[in-house]
Amino acid sequence: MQPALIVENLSLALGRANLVDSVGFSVAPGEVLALVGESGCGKSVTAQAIMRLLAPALRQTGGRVLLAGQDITALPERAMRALRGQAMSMIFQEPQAALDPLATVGTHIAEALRRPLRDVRDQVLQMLAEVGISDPARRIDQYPFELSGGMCQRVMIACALISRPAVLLADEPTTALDVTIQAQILDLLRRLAAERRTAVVLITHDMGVVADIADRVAVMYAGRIAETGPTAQIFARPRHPYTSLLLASIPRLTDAPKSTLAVIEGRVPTPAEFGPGCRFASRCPLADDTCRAATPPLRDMADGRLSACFHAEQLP
Amino acid sequence: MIRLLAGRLLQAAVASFGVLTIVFFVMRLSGDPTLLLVPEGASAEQVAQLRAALGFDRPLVVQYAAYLGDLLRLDLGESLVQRAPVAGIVGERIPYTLALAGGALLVALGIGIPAGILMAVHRGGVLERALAALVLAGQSLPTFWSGILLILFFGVYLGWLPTSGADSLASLIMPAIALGALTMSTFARMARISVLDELSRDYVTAARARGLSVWAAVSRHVLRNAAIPVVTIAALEIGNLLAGAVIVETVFAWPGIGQLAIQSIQARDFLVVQTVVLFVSSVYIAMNLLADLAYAAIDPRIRGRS
Amino acid sequence: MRGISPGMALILLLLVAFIVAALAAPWIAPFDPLRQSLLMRLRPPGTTVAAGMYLLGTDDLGRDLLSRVLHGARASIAVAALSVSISLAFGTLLGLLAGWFRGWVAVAIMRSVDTMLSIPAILLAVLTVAVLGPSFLNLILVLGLTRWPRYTRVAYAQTLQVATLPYIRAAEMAGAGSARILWRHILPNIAGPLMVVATSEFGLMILFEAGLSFLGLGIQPPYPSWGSIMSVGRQYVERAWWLTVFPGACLFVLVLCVNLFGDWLRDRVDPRSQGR
Amino acid sequence: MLRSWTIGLLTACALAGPALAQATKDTLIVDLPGDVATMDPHVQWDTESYSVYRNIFDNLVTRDTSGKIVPQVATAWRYTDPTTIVFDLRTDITFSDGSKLTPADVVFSIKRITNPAFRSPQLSQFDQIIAADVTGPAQVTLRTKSPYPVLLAQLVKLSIVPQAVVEKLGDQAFNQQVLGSGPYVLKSWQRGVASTLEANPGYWRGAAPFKTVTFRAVPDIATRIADVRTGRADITRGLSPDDTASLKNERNLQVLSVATERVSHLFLNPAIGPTRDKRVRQAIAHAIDRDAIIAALMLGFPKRADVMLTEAAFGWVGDVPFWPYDPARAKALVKEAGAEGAEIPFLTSPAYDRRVNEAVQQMLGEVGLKVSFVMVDQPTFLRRRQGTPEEALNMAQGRWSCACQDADGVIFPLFRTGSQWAKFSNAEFDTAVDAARVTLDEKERLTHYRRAFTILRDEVAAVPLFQDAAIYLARRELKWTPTPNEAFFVFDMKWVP
Amino acid sequence: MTAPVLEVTDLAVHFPGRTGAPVRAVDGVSFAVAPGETLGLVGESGCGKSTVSNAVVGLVPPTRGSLRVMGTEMTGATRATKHDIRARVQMVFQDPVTSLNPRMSVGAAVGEPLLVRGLASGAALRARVSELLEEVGLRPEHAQRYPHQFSGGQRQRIVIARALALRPDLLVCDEPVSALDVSVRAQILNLLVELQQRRGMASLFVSHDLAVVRHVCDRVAVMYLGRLVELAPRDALFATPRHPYTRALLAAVPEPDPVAQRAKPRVPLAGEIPSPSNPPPGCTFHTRCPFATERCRQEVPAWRPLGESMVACHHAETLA
Repeated sequence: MQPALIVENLSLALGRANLVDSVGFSVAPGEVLALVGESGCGKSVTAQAIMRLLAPALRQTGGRVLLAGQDITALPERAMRALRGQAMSMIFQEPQAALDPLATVGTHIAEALRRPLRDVRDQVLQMLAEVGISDPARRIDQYPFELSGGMCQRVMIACALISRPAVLLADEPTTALDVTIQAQILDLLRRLAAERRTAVVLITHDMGVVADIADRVAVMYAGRIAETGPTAQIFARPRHPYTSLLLASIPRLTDAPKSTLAVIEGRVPTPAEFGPGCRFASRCPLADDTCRAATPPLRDMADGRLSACFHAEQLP
Repeated sequence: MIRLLAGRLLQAAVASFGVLTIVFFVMRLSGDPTLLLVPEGASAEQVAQLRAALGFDRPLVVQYAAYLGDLLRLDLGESLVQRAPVAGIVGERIPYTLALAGGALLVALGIGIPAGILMAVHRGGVLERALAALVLAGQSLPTFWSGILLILFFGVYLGWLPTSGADSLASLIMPAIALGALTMSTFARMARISVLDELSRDYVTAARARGLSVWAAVSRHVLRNAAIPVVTIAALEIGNLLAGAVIVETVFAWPGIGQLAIQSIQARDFLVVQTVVLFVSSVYIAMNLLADLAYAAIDPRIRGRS
Repeated sequence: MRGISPGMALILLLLVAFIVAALAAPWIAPFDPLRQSLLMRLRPPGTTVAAGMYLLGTDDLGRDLLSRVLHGARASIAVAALSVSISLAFGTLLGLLAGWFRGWVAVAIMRSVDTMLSIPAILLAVLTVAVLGPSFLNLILVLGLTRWPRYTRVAYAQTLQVATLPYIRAAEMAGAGSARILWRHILPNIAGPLMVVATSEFGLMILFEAGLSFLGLGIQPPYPSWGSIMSVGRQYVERAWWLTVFPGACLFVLVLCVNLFGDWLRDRVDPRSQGR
Repeated sequence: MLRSWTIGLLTACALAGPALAQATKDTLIVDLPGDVATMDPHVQWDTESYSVYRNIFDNLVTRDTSGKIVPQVATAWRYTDPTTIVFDLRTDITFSDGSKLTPADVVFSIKRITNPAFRSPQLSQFDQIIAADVTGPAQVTLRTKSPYPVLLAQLVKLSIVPQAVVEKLGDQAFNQQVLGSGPYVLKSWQRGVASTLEANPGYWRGAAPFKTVTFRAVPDIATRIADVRTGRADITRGLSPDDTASLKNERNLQVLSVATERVSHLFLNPAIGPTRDKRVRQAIAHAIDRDAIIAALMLGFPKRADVMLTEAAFGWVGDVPFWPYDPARAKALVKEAGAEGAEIPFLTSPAYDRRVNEAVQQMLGEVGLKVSFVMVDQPTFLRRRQGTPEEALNMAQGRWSCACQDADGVIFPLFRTGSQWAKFSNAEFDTAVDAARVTLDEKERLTHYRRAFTILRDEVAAVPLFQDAAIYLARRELKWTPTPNEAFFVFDMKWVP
Repeated sequence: MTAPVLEVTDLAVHFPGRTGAPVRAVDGVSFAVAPGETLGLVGESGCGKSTVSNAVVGLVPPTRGSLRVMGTEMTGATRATKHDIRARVQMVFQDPVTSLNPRMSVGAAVGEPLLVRGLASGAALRARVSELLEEVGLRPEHAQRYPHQFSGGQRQRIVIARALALRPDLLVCDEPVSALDVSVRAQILNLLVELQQRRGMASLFVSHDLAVVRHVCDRVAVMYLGRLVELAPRDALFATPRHPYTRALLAAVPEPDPVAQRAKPRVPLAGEIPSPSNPPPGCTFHTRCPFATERCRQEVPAWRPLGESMVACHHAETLA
């Protein structure tokens, strides 16, 4: 089946700093791909680059984006506008901030349909019901400040999905929410993506969320993909030292309490500190001179996974 | 909403009372007008006689109490110099002042706000720099100089506009531009800041992710949100436009209350000065109240509060 | 972040040049700015006499305009800088107190701010100058004491905001008293927005002094300020254009630079901290 | 109130139309520096108000262009004793409402202005009059406290108002709708903006030269000049000599000037500080190059003055020359007095010519005296100048006018011991001016004044600088000869094609 | 048993609400922290856990109830007493960016408690600051630098060093790791566990993250809408949660293990948290509780012992 979205060798720069370097992945209809990494790893700007909504200071220096097989990298802005919210949509981390405080729920959703609210009221009400908002007839005329965070995120999802896009980019959609609400939203996303055959790129830093919902995972570190592969395999047997350490550093409900957690020493290099070699080399227990000198390519690990580590085979 | 208004009115009353008191005492500290009124050769007795007749020989506190008493009876008193009711003297100037302030506001809003929005949307571009230089120029020249240059150029050399006075719409143009130029740059800078502020918010990105163009996002979402701080500044500025126009009114012979106030200060015509200041501060306070109401109209969060 | 564009560099350079010129005026001015020569009145720029050249011409009492403009920079900048310092210090102090103690302190202070703001600044200045007389010191006092509410508003809003931050709570728990918290913890962190207000006020004060000069209440003769040179020169706009054009250009460029600098500064301190 | 706002707004906004000035030659538009304070001639008498209401009223007597006191409402007058004077009045004068001007109106006018309850600021000019009575069908008789030689000069400024109208309207309303017997009738008065007068068709001295006259309030001189240049106004006043330099060549304009009855002078305070020493005062007199100030700064417009009075006033003497310009002598005197580098505080206000002050400062600096200015606004200036010697400081500029054109109105208040202006005290001077005050004989008075001026010169109580010039700018076609008393008597103007 | 470091009895904190009704942020909470013990306080946003921690350190005044630190009553104490007690209780905040004054050097920040209380100055102060920095894994020369020169994890270490300066008896940690990245989080958790063990200091650990709480705490209290619903030793709570809310919370935590996570029964809690200015009658959890009965809607459940736990649920027995 043709992937709904393909990103190839995407590179982004801020001034001279190489913020995102040759990032590539693809998502099939109905599939959830988790783009996971710590803050500053470039996962959010990647999503913005796909939508072509980069801040003016950022610029795309290479690569292309294919939406349903069509290269949209060079599309004029007008054509991009036609795609945004129609063929591909996006939801955000802070649902309350992502809604205009002075516009009603209905206005937002109708805007995604590009029609006045009075023309599409029924359709909007139906969508609100579908994203699990009780009493849609009342909620449709309310303002964001009258809704809870969870409800705002449901409204955002309604906005994003009402035009039945092929691709949904979800940028940390549950980070700002409480765990019980997070569970609700994740369930909702999973259900709608499956029903509507929407390809979802889920950007998150939470390995728990990834384990819960993602079909496949792409782990990012300092602007590059560290490894990609099916969720179960990544968690069971990481093929990159970063993934491995990351998983080991998370306290789990099954660990021994007060045990010493694995630690990734040091800190993420800033774009100004990026050297010629592997960007994880400075913190990696396996790093040697090769790692510091050359950029490890993404290699096929034969089990449907790719890893950007010279020493992938040495991992247990 | 009602409670908010009531609270504001109470604050306004306190502020007005403060204004009255400050102006009353500062004016009295500056001496009384008796010597200005008498002929130069008047003797000490003659001066004292007139001073007593005008009531300036009483203790300050007594004069203050008398003034407050008159005010409570809504009696603004009679001008010492013009021998006419102060209400009329100030009242006759108010239409001119409002016309000038209105014209200046039109200039300031009409140019300043669009310029500010353009500057924000084109941040870092050539257009922003050009507009910045333009709007800041308005705030970088002393009016008494730019005013006479305007008069000489448009009035004398080109002969397009009347050189002075307040007898036609044409004569409003130059003073309104000269006065509006100052406020224009304030508006432009404020509009730029608040639009920039709003543009950096998530809902703008979200709106663009729904397929809105930058301008559509600005016009549908940003402007209303950005209007709130601009409304505040506009309300503050109107007070300045009313009586801060002293120099513009002097240069263009525009008979507004600013000119009246300065002349009355120089003539120590106390009641006129006090009434002008009272009027200006009332308008200022009223404008702030209006701004509060405007927020409520714009912002459902405030409207929702009881 | 720390980068300074070439345009900004030029502006900063000009600002420094103005300050240096003002400070060095007694040494770099070619003539005594007060020395009259009734026979050399209103000579155009470039007029040469035995003592040297009147590079910018002479004024209506035959004094060298260049020297007067240089000394005028001193007066104009000093008035603006000193009056801004006074109102900045006074306004900030009141704003800090109102924002920190809240309650009736805030009510009292913020109501006086309302009162002061509702009297047009120019009228208040003219009134106070009428009482005190227009000396250099009084001018600074009057400007300083009528403009403080602007700083108080900003300082108050900022203090309210900063006071809720955890590091203030940490200082409280450390046992620091109000004075220490205000001075060491709050003031340094609200200084940015206050400096933005101060820069725009600086430009305004230069114009304000000029306006008062026009009304006869500015820096007093024979000492020059840009405003007083211009308000005299205004009478000669057509006959001796240099009298207004040179000080006017200086004033324009300085105020423009200060304002551009202020805008730049404003963009660097959090824009969200403004006007709310 | 609301209605007047609306009307004002309409006038301000809606009357977009051609400038009024060039309409017809039936009109005259005058730009004055300010608006009329009161139309009621018995209240304010500032130059602006006087310029306007002067055209609406007739006075008991007036001055011709040469300054001589001549009949107007009165046809003749005679002293019956040194304190009683009888006036015969014209009987053919009517007010503009058609009623006759009667002796009762004259008496009413005098009583009105001298009534303390009326609080007229002009009271002190008329308070020597203790009685006014109708003594015949066309006759009134005035009595003064003591022999009062300046009475006629003061009466030049007394406008005759219609008793019936004033009593009917009340003072406040009369001020709004004044009515007199003069050549013009008040048509409209927009406070702060303009007042418009219309010719009085039945004026007893003949037809007025313009159908309508508009006086506009334009505070800024640069703007007033622009108005006349563009024809928006026909005449304006208050130019400085420098203003005329670039206007003299304009073909459509003319600069008119006249020496006024004001003497610009420097007051010296003999009661305090370094100026207590007569040698320092003399040094100041010698140090000031009055001719240079007049020629270079004032472009020759004013006339040098040697005594504190102008030729236009009674009491002027031409044979008391002032100390000549002699900086060497001045330096020597300063040295002799041990006052080198002495600080001389100089009180001034924006009303006085800054350039003259600064020139004086430099001239005194050259002989070793350091002048420092103390600038205050005009009300404060007047208060301090009339206050204690310490408040009045060592020096100040003055431009005195009593508008009575008599030495008594000038040097008596300025220098007579006991006057609040005087910081100077000289018994011999006091005797001379006191005597002149109560003598009706002109020759005798002149002798007293010659004595007084000689004392003032010798004691250097003041440095007379020059007789001020009043400078007007008018359209070329306007014919008018300005008078020393700075009056704007429109009746004397006319258009010449 | 030794006297508790902190004893909270029937604590209530109400704030004035916009609409008139007070916001009952904390409404009758009782617990104690024993010396050397770490008590976890978990709950979702708005449940009042942060208000409890702020009340404990004296940043918000209690509306009702008692707070005893080392046996001394805090509510109604004199200024001087409060000043002294405050030295015994220090706090670590959630956001390492805003918990340090950006215009103050690290050394000045860490040394401030000692300086203003007159406990050290000059060279002694510098030495003490160096010691504290080393104790939290920083270098003494870091004292000269300013907060912006540090990463989030390092800043949190500085905040901890400052909190330790007065050698407090109780350390209140309000969400100390939730603003940190995953890999840094482990470093800070290790540091906190290490400090507990080395110093034997008691702490109150406030967090919304059950896995983190389980990792560092000895006992755990669960809050919902201003009240405690369960308080139990760590292992008991995680093994046999007695309150339906505790159970739901545990179920909602996504495990970073796809196999385990996907095998979990999915019983997401329906609905939203009610407003604390208008809490439901009876058991405040009844609006979302799958086991709620009529009794729950009427009657406030008592705070009672059950096995090793304290619980506030009418049906706690039937759940197990």
